[in-house]
Amino acid sequence: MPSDLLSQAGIVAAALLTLITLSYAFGDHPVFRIVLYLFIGIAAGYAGAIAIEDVILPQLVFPVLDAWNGVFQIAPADLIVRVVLSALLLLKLSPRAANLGNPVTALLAGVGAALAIGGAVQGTILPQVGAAVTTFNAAQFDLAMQGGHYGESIQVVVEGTILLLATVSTLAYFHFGATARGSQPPLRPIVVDGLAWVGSIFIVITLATLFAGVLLAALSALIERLSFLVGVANMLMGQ
Amino acid sequence: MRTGIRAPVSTAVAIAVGFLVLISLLIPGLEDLRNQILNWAILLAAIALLLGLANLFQVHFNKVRDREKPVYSSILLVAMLVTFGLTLWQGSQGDVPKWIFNNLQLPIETGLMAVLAVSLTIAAARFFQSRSDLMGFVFIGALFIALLAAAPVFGLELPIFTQVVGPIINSLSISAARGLLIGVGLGTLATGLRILLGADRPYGG
Amino acid sequence: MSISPEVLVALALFFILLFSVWGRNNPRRVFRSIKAFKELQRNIELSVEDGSRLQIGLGSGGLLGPQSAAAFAGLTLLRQVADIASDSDQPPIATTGDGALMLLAQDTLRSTYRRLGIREQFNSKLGRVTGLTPFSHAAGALPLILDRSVLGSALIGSYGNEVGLIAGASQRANGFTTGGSDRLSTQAILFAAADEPLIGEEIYATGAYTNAGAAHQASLRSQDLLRWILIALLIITALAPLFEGSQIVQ
Amino acid sequence: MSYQSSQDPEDRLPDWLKALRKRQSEEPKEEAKPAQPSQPPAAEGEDTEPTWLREIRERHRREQPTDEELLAEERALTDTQPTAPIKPLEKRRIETPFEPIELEKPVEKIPEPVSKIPDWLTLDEHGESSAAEETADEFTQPEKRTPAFADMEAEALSPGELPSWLQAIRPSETFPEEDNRSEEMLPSSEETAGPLAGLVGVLPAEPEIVQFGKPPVFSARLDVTESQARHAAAFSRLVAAEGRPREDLGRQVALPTRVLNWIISAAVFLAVLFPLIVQSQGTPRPEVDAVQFAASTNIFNAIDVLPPNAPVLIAFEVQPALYGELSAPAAAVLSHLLDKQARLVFISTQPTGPALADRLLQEHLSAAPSVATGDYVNLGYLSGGMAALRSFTSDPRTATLSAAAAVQNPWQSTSLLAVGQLRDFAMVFVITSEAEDGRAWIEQAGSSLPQGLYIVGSTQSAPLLKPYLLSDPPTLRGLVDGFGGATFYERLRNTDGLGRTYWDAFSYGLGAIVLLILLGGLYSRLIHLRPEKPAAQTEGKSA
Repeated sequence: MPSDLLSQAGIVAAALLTLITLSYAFGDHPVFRIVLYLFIGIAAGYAGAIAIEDVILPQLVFPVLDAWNGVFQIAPADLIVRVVLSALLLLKLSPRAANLGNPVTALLAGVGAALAIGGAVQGTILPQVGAAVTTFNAAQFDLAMQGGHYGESIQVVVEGTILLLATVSTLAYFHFGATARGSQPPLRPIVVDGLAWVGSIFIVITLATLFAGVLLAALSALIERLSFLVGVANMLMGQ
Repeated sequence: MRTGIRAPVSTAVAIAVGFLVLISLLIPGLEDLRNQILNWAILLAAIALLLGLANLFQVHFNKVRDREKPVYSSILLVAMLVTFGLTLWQGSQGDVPKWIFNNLQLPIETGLMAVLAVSLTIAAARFFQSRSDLMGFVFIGALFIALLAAAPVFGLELPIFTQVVGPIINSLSISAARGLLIGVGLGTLATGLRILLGADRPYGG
Repeated sequence: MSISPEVLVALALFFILLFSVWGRNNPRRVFRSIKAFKELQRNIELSVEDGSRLQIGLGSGGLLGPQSAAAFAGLTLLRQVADIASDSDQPPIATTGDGALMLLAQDTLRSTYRRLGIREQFNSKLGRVTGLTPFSHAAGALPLILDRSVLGSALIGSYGNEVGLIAGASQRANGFTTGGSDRLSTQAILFAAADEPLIGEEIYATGAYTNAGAAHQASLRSQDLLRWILIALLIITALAPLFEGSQIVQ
Repeated sequence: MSYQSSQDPEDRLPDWLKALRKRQSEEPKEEAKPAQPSQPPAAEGEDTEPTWLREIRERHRREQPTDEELLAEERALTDTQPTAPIKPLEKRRIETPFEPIELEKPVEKIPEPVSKIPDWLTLDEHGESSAAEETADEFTQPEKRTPAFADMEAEALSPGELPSWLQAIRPSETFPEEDNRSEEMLPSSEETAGPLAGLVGVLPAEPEIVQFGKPPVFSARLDVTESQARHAAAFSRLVAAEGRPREDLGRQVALPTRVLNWIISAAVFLAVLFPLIVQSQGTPRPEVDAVQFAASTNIFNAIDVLPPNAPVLIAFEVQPALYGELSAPAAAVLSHLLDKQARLVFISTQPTGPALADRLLQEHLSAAPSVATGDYVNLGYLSGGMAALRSFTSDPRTATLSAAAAVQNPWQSTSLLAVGQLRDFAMVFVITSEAEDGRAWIEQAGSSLPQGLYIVGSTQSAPLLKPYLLSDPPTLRGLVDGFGGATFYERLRNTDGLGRTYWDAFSYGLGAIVLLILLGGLYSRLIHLRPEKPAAQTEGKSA
């Protein structure tokens, strides 16, 4: 059956490509390069087609075709802006007319900057500062105080202080301002420097934890790929 | 023919659009306008992606033409055109694009991720070559704890790591990550504002 | 105690404008040393001297989200490096995995070349996409590094795990890598695998550390001031429940 | 708003669409999907349209929001907005950037040379004049120069010799003009646009260390002008020669390093391969009461009490690179959901997400009846990033979905009939490889979900997602991450799955990595220990 044949060909192709890709761990070679370029081409072609299918056709081409026939899916002014902006952006293809597209890339940069600011403030800074309320386990502290377990309440305070110190010193580590000292390296205020030193330890610990996460994710990918190869080898030998 | 658009136009567009979107994000009432601008931006980003495709094509077409490693570049071009054409024709959920994605793209991409396991191990193993100070020791020490806390090693369970030291390291890193994230947020805020102030003009202004 | 988004933005804006005027001529007010920038400068010099090429990677994060800021920092670096090295035998090359970023990289290079009066030397190949997805972008950058077409790579943009491939290739080819990202896990990879990593918010300081203009330095100072405001806020917010709690107890 | 495509005449289509249509009619695609009742009658213009185009159109038509829907979207989008007005400061400030900035004076186009003389030759004078007129440049003031750039000034470093015939036709009188330009004409560090317009000078950033030197403007300009020809000659060579490997033997990687890398690779591969080949299952799985997996237990408990036919939304935010890792925990959790007869609804903000979700179901869960019969909904790809996600979480029905979902109107399916809001889903899962995607969902959807959100994540995303488990009120209710999470989950369910298959390889691979890092570190410390190095690097990268 052709579909069976196709799926078997797929498995063999996938196994071969996996094998070649993994061989890069032992060194670069021309066959790996071929696979690399194949990958870049496929990924780009797929991404380009999805951009057309999902965005450009429904957002630009179809509305324009319909407008041509007198049916307006979207407001004419909006449509005109879309067409003009798109046309200006396409001028970037021409070396001589590329500058005409600058206002459009400027628009993208403006939108990008605004989204960055909005995301940073509403998505990162304020939620993270807000999350600091959980640094000290207030409920446990209250219970300990009410029950007269002062040792336990001190433990809550100590734990919270360490966690708060981790956040604060990490933030302080990045303080950039310093005072010039002639030919000596610039110096930050001593308090900032001390806090920054503590912060650097926390930062390194964090980076190590995150690095371990990535390493384990990569190891998992390796296991999945090798398991696939073992499976294919078993299948081929079984036949 | 003069083809240059004066910088003030681009700068004005970036600033005006940027502030409009920012204000619409911060105060209610301008959602329609924001959505309108975002729709344009999404469309323009998609067209920019096609220009990226054209750039990739041009670079490699030139390499083929100039006989500069033409085999590699022609493989890229053929793969790109075939995938592009078939995906456009059948849709991304079509049988052939799915086959290409599942059997060609995915194995290579997950394979590259798998290679990272080796690359990162090598990087960590060579870490002391470039950094043998206190921070180097702290990094390798914390890395060991985090790794040993993840699973049994060679089939052996190490409860001291999985249940005691690991959680402590995790909890510390969560708090420090918060500091890092706030810092990244501050940097992002300042960088975005520089664009909105027209002090940075990466669009050629 | 809390701070609203618009107040935070307004404060940042105000501080940037304030520091653009106030204290900008004080020669004693400088910034702490960051080794990555020193090494980057050394490598730019090296590339100009021996006619080799530098790669400025802008990542594949795109523009429509918070990740755009990292790419803007990369574009600032591109402009500064192009200013210095465009005159060299092998001008810097900007690589990215996003179409819109490619256009901005080309615009940046084009305007720099025009300003230097060498606009004829601009070529759109100098600002290019090497692939249109994160991993294929990194895959496209590999041959540049493995073939030693570039002396070093400065990766300043929104990168994911794929940065490990680039840094790994650089290690194999004995090339120089520096860089940072807005993502923490990427920073962790670069911390271990790059020659000189930029961690946390250091990538956003690229402009100030490469003399990109008064606004960059002013914005770094405003970042510092906001930092301490947030630290104060953080401590108060974190401690408040304890005091509220003890008041309830009393 | 009315929408009719019936008047789409064939002849008005662009050529490429016509061509596509023609090919499409020659190779008719299998008509798999019945027409939806909500669709307008098929028009004659559409008959000749390619299936894929028509599908996209149909989807698009269905997605035209009614006025009511638009109003709803408007309401939805305001819900998270703060109410305080913005300070007028910004508005005042943004007026200044519109100061006239003359970047480029109109320049008559130089006619294309008819001879073989390159373009730049004719542009030499042109470039000169426009350069002199550029006043908006951002050059900083002349700065201390690094030795490298001093060298650059020297003619000795000129990358390309100017051929004599080029010298002859070169307009030499431009140089004195350049020299005679006044200081004011030259670019300075002055900000020329934006509220900072008019500010001159920069703060010195650590003078002795960070001097990103640009060549002094005056001489650089002169240099540049002279070098135009030289560089242009060199330029075609250098751009073309980019693919040529640098002949730099001094930078070749040392053989011992390569051997060491080879050994490390072989050790990792063998450590992983051995348990896979012998199919060993000797490594103990995590105990069911393991504290570090409490968040996974939460997911198990929540699914276990799920009534049959409950709609469950699954955001499949998986990058292809991490599909391999996520397939294990995702399969463990999804198989539990399928056993509980949950109605699965998939969506993704990644272009490749829908394809990966389908693959996971077909590859690992095809035994489940609803997967075998295709009784699940794939809403497809949600384009537009964060903005689109916000719109979807506010009002799922009005969100614009990809063409892939055009196959059928998903909102008419039995799984989704009862779903109007996000909170109508019995559970919302995010299967994510990146912490950022998980965070985006938590921030956008967390507040609108009283029942909270559940995440199946990659090992690398877990450290950054765990804080949300502790937040108050908890926005994240449960987390299963990586092979460890998968193995634990299978233990809870008393089943064997991918986690069990991979667990030994994971343990041995991990052991090998730990050992190699240790040995590598010792090797670096003991064998390659150079006494002078630590002293020079006490500041380290991290400091």
